[in-house]
Amino acid sequence: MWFEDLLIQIKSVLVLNAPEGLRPILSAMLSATPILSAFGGLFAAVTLLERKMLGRIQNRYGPNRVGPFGIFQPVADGIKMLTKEDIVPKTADHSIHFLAPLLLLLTAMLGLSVIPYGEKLVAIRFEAGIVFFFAVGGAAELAVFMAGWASRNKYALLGSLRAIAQMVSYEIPLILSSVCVLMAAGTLSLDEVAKSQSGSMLSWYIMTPWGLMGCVLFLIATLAEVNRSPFDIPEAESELIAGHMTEYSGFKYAVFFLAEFVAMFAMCALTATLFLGGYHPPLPILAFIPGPFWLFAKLMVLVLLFIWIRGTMPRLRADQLMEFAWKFMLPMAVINLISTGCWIALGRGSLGWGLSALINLAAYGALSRWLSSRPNQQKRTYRFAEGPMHAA
Amino acid sequence: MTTVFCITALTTLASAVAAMSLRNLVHCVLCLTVSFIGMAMVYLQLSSQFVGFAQVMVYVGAVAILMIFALLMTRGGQELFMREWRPMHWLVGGLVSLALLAVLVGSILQSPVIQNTGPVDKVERVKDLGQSLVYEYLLPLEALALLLTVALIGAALIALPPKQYPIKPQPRENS
Amino acid sequence: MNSAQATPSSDKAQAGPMFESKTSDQAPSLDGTERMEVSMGPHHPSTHGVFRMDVELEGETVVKLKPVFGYLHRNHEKIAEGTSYLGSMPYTDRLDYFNSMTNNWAYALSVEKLAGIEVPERAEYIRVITAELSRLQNHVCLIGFLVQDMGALGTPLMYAFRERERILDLFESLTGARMMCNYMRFGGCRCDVTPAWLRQAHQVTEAFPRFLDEFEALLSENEVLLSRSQGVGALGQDLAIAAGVTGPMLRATGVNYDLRKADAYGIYNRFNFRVPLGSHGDVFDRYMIRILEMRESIAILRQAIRDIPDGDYVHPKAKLRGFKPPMGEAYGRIEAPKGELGFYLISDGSPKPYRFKVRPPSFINLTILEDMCLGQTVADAVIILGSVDIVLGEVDR
Amino acid sequence: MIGKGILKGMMETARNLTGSFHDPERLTTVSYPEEKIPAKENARNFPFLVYDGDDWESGLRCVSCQICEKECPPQCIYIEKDTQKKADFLGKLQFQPKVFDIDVSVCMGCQICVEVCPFESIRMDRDFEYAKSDRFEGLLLHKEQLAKSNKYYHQIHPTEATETDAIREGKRQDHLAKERAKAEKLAQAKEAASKSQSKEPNKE
Repeated sequence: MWFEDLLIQIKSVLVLNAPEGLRPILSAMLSATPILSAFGGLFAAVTLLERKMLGRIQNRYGPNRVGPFGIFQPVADGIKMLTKEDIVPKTADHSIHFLAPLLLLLTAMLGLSVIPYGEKLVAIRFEAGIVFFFAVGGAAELAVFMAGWASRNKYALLGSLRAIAQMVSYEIPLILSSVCVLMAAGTLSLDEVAKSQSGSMLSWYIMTPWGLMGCVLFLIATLAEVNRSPFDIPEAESELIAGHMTEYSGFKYAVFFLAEFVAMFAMCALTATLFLGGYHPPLPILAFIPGPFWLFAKLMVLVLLFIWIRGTMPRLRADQLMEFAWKFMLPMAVINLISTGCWIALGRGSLGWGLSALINLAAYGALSRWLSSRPNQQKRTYRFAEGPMHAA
Repeated sequence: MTTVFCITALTTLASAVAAMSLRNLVHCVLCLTVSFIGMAMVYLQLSSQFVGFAQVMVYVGAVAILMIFALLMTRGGQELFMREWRPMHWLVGGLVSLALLAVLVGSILQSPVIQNTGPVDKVERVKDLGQSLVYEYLLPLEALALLLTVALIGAALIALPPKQYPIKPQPRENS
Repeated sequence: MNSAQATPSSDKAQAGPMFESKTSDQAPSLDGTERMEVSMGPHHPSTHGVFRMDVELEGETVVKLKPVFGYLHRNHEKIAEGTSYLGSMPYTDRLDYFNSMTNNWAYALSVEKLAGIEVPERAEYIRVITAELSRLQNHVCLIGFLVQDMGALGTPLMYAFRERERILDLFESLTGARMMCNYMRFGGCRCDVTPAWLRQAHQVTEAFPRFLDEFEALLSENEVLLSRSQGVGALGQDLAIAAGVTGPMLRATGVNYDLRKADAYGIYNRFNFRVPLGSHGDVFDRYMIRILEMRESIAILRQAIRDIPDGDYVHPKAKLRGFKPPMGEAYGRIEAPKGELGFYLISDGSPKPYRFKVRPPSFINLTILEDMCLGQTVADAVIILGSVDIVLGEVDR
Repeated sequence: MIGKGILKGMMETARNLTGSFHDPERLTTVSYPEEKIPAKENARNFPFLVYDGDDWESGLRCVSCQICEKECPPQCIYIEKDTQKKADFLGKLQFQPKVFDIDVSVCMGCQICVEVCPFESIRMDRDFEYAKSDRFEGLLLHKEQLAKSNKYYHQIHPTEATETDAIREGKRQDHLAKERAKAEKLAQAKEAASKSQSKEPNKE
């Protein structure tokens, strides 16, 4: 509490000392600056962390040349990106080529504005906050398309079309799996959702069967939405070089990178808010540590999970990705809605808990059985040659 | 309030005009998207958050993308087919747009909103919206849902792959 | 700069369609979509070197694929005809630079056939040990590259390289070089193995199964890998035999053909090992056959290291300088990790071969790339190419 | 159950992630310029010329027989004979190379020159840090850069160098024995001659 009050005090002092006409703008800027700078710093830290952790997963050191343990690597990267030549293909559509990374970054950053960082720390308190979040997230598809189309490159165009198809398909399970939380919380406002999970860890939604399933589905859809492995098909480097970013260089490329990471942070923050209790500490005793810390801690856990997944998995094929969205994610999300409904209808008690778990388990079992009976999921046995060789 | 409204309205109108007159069809779609966003801003200024966001989500996130896909999948995304002057086209087009305008103006004039000239003071609640959808307008909602489901099934049917992809190895040229 | 622009489309800033229809002479496809030509390579991240695939796509489906190679051609055969028999030995290292040991062996074998040189028993054992070690590192790296092509960000590849490193260390401490070993000589090997080296080789061999288990835990059951590789790039037995495909690619289709058994060159008939066979001939079978082959290689290595006798490591009368085989011809072939590697030599009695011909397994296995890729997507074409196991040094020679 | 294989794989990467911190078997990387893997004794890279003693010019073992030049597959060795002969370690008069160049940008380190050299004078170095800014002159090594002492040879390849020394010692012994035999023969012949003519004291 004290931390949030302190921030609010500082802001009000600053705003009240400003001339009348500037106050709204100053207030908005004072809300936006800490968020943007915090996530900007986090971006730098996570690029390093990702490379370090991937290195360790692959039994390497990762970057360790710039500064002690390579901690100045992001700075070096930034300088490199800034000083690189900005190459725009001659045939490219220059204005759109220029606007695309900016639009992408804008949509990614707008999503951060509705996340509750503390009980009183919400940049914009929308009643339909989550709808806002998904609405601006939807605009990212347009930016990706602009990038791919304006580059006038086949790989870029293919990559952007794949990206759009993937984002549109996974938005459905993404939204559906978040709807179960909205049903339980009875609101579309994210700070209300966070508030409804106050108390200890046990009151987080992930502690319910539907919440767990919803969280898993949401995370998988998030991976697809932010083009992370194993759904990084739009940027599949073994097929499409770098997808829609193929023709970008220098700072614009860095902006794409930044936008991708910020989108990932935003999605992770949303996951934390929806399923992991947002800014609430896992135990009430720990409430003396301010809320933003908890939110960022949960966000980091999810980011580390993403990096871990990235270090493990091969990439799906585009059609298999769609298949997975429509044949597993969507039915599972819909069943999860039913199971949430049962949980709510049965008074949110242990009975509802059991029934919900049962429904989810049965559905998961049936779906995975069906999926693993497909011809490309077979467990094969191999024979060893007996008898004479094939004649040469 | 009024300056903000003027800016949004001007942007919306300008981009709408651009959407009709630009030569590059992809540019047209992008301008159309800007005007969609402008419309959403107008909704927001009318204190109707949910509708505004839904507008962005549906029109920017889905409709614009749909148009882009349609554009790219058909041939000649760049070609201009109104180079020639075709009076019949203009006549029919003008008639249709006049009729549409008449319908819109008529319905606006009849609606009770027109009496309410002052600024909107009642903040729309998402809950109210949901309740009115489920209680008051249940039948249209269900009909709409059915329509969309049919559309979805139809789309899936169209997209079903043919039983066997008819590709045969073509005769090699060099061997 | 980018190969996507390799097709000479006269894109003006505003006018002109983005994708010119290059196939207007062909009948329009069934669903009326336009075909697109993409030139993948030679500077494409997934082509394993300077190799190009001119792919014609319908949507994402490959309808035509033309492999283009020769970017790394360096006249290997002609150079060999201009240099002494011994002088070609280091050049064979550079054919399939993953397996210089087996390349050396195949060349040495054909020269020994040509000149009728006996190989001492100990040298045969050393040859088997080094060849099977290079089979291990070739297969494990190939799988790493294959999964890398599927998009696994190099993690399996790094593990593969970690293990390969141990084998390369062995090669280095034996021959002095890690990859370009230049180790075999006509009638034996260049230098003897020490007991310490054999102990180290034994350690590496014994540690390998554990690594393979870990590797398989990472990959073999991964649903993503299964769905990417099962049923992809299937190759039929008849086509495989007709095209002269050899090695794991052929055995993945179920054809029982392994030169180690069929020819029993060297002393392979002394070892007890099995030949794994697939039944689908798809990418997953090729992956699994290689895993199983590695396990059999470990069995061979164990027996060879246990049984290696004392004796000469090279035939005492083998000549280094002034080597002149009698007139005649010979074809020596071995089961290299990638397939049948053969050297065909004609001698006119001079110190230089009159004709020197290589039968490179990766080149011949590559010829049926189009047949495997038709009807698959681009992403599949990439991993099918990866599963063929090519090294451009050998393809282009 | 779908997802089981993926979880198994993730456990595997987690094991490697933690293992890279405590298990030297897993973290095999070294930070190269500061930390180097000790070179293998047999490691070879480019050839060098061995000289005995302290003075490289007089101790050079090479007698410019040009066998390596002929046998080198990529033909990266260039030798010019000197016009004057010098005594080698056996006391025989031999030519020394006036020019001995190896173009290491062409050399592929195959070791064939070492194998064919009858005078144990060319051997493989294991220094690999040859990066130069001038790829033509900088990578063309001359006699003075190639000449390295036998001590250095012992340092990098102790076993092989000892073997080489033994061979040379054997050669010297052979030579001495031959000389002695020759001298004896000569002496005998002389003795026989002197027996028949007159008696003169034997001179060695």
